[in-house]
Amino acid sequence: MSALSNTGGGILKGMRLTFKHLFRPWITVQYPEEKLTMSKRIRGTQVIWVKETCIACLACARACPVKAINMEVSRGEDRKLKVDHMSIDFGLCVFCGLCVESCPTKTSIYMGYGYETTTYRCTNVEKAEGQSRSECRCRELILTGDELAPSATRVLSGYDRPDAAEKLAEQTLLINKKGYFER
Amino acid sequence: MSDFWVHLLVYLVILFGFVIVSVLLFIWLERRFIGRFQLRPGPNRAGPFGLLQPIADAIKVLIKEDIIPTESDKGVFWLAPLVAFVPVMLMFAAIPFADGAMLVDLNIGILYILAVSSVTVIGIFMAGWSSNSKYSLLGAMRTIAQEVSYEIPLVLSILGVVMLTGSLSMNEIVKAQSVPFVLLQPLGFFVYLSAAMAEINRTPFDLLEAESEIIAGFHTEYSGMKFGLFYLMEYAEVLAISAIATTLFLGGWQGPLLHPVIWFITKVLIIFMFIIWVRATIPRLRIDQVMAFGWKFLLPLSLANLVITAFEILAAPDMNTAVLIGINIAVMFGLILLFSRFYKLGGGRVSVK
Amino acid sequence: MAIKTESFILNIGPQHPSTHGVFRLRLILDGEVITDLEPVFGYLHRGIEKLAEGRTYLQDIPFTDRLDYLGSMTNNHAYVMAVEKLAGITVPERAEYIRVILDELQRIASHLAGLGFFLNDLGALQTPLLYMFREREKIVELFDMCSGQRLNYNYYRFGGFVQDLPEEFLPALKKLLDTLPGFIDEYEQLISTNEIVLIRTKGVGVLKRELAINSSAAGPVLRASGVNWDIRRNDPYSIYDRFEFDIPTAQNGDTYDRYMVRIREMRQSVRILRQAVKDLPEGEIMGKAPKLLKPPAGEVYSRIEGPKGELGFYLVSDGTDKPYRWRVRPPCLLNLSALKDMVVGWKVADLMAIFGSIDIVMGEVDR
Amino acid sequence: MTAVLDYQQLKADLSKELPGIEIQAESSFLLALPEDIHHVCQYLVSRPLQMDYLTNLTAADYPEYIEIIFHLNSIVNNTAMTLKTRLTDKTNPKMASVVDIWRGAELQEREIYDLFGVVFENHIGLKRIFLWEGFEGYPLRKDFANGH
Repeated sequence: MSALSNTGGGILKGMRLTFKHLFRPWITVQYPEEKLTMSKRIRGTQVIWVKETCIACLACARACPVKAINMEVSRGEDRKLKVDHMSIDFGLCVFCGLCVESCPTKTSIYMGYGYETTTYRCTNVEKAEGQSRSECRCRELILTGDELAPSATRVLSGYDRPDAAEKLAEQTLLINKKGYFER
Repeated sequence: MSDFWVHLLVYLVILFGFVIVSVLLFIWLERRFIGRFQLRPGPNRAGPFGLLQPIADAIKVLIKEDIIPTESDKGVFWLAPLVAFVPVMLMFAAIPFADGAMLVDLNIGILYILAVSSVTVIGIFMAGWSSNSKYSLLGAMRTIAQEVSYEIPLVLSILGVVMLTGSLSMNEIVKAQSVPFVLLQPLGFFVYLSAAMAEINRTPFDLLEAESEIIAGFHTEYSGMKFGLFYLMEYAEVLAISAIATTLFLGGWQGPLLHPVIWFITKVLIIFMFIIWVRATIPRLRIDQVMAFGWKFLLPLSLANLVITAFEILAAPDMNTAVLIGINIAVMFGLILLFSRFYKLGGGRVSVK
Repeated sequence: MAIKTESFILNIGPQHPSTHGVFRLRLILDGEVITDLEPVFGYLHRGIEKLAEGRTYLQDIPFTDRLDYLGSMTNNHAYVMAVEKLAGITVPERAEYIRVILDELQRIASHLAGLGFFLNDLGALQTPLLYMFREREKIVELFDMCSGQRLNYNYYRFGGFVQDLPEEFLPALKKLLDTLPGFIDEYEQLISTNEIVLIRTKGVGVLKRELAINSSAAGPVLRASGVNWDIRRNDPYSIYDRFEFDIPTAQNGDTYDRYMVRIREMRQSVRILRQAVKDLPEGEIMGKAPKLLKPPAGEVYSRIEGPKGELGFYLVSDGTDKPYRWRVRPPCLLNLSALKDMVVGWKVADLMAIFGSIDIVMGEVDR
Repeated sequence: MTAVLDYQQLKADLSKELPGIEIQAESSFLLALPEDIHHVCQYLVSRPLQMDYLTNLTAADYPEYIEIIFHLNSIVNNTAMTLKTRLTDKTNPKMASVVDIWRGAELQEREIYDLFGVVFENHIGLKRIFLWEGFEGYPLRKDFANGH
């Protein structure tokens, strides 16, 4: 091949390589039919709030860098703090996971395992006086109270929660894909 | 109705059907194969194996809004896709699908095809000029420079075949190929394929629509069915070039056992696959390198090919075919190696005050 | 008779397939030859430096992810290191090793993406890009495994990490390290000797050694011009002084050299990774760091060798929990300083090759 | 390891080389007057110091002054130093540009002009870099009002 350098030898080498790739299995995933198991620590597009264990300490609201968490607490008759209102604006949320890490109980707020939260359009727009279009909030993306609770579609992710991670399936890795490593 | 009109009507329908169907098939094949080269499956949603994808695309293109830029030269803008598309269709008139199975067996067949195919450039230039966009203009400028210069090696490489056959009729050329001319004219085939790929703007000569540089070149401003016509034209051109290469060099419809039409289509597909393969592998050249490759490399090679062919015909008309094939292939490799050592690309940086 | 010609202005971008984001180049062309050029920035300016001043040190980590979004791990590292220096936090041994592992993986991933886009700009369809993204995908999956996301990792913390590596991480990494050099060989087969790549890149867009230093170029761009300058070697941070590796340099400073330096750098990264995986100790992952960090008043400039070059953070603390001044030294922006000298006189097609070989990410250029 | 220069030594050298300039040596940086900065930089970039690599050029807004910070490196000697200057006139801050010494200063000076409003004299094309022409105010100054 060296005699052919600068004469098309390099091109031929490259063409041989692409020809070899013709017989390798493809690496892309046919998404809606075929789904990968995500990482156990996935920071999906959900944040799950467990009302029962929450001690209303506001640590998550304070940790949030974009102030997406809106939590109002008051002191009840038994001198205990209770949550009056809890809402998270997923139009603002950057899914950084700082709220999950800051939680002192380690059982009250979780990242979600799900990542399919697309909606087609935003029908309810919350617009205050004098706000521009880009500043207004989409109400469908603001989840309040019980909407934040875990459910069948809102599975807890193992992000900073090792006990939740144990319940999740192994992540699929391209590197373990069968029939892929022979070169 | 006379036989002439029946013949004309039948073949017009067959031709149009053949071209449209195979262009759709080609689009599917190309996307599918490029996908496989790139480790992905390619279009696989519409219909079995994604076979209906080009039809879905065609419907989408048809019902799209037709945008005409306000500052454009509207008449020319309108006319350009037609001027580019019609000559490509005309080219198929003289291509034999089987023995004599063609619209007209012109006795100047190959000359006619070359003449008609050159008109496409005007359509492309009209599109680039009338769009009133700088990207389109750059693309059109590149096209003119490229297509005009590659016409010469293209014609010269075909001349070798014509000399061997002694006829310009496409059907006669096929009949004369007891041995496919690719073996007798390997150099001619190489020059023809290179020049033809430049003529139809396939990688690595796809400068006029270099996506990473000038967006889409001459059809940046086109949309809807006008864009569809350009798209169709490109693939029809590929089909035409593959068909001509098959006819001139690969023995056309000739072949044992199977029906001639099947042989013809198989050979066309082989050439097309090769073009896809090249497209999947290599990057594109720069405009001055394309010009240098045409003028400094392909042109001398095609001239050399002409001289060698003439010499073989005159000096050794009765030589054993097998020996001749050996000599020709050796000469091809020798010349390519020699020329690639000699020619300099030059160009590069231009000093700007 | 002289032909009367006129030069014209061509706007490349802000929306263009090969400006790698929203970047605008105002070209003055004489035919196809570029006679003048003016880069226009700011289409992706989000004011991250101002935003960061209004948040606590910890809350700024997600913002660093969004600078060079193809190199979030190294961004995290640079920022976290600056704050650790400012507050005097020590990092445990194991965490330092993991930082080196993640940094080098990120370097490979970033180079793969950069080279893929560069070849795409040269016009090689998407074939090399997809081959390179295949390997990048494997690395990104590793990052996903330990940090939970694929692009904005937000994994480093002051003093260590959020969580320890999952147990599946190391076997997968070892498997990757076994095969990665083979795949790099394949890229070289496809590209390094390809005649068309050679004539498109050799001698194109030369950045001379003096100009490279003078214009504060960094990383592979600087090293391709023949300057042996790598923060990992010249000003070792973390535990880079413990590993054996070479600093690849090239002499011509042209587009091909910048490509070649990146390829060789990937091989060196594999070398570092092998050593780091072998020596990785057990132990703590998080050093002692207060929950609400209040560094003493003062200032710090700390830098690392990111995939694109020297990535520095200049922080000023006034003793509160929020930084007083938060500044990134953006290698991508400074690599563009000499763009005009590299490009003028070349053709539009070369502009894309040169621009692609600088490998910029707009998130960091505009911030 | 990059060696940081001894600022006291540097101060002594500088006052010998460039008599009549006022210079202060702190523990971690060298402080010069804005009028002298061009001369000082010219000395630093020449032999024997050869601070040929301008790593980082930035500014910080303090209540009394705007501070311009130069982080310099010498590629040849592998040394580093920090040079600072303070612009006390906050309504109309200006100083000499160092683009003729380091080309790398071009974009960073434009950035400082854009975000702090410091005018660099003799700069080759001083205009806003990230924000649009006609933007009011200088965002990275502490008195700039913003939503957060």
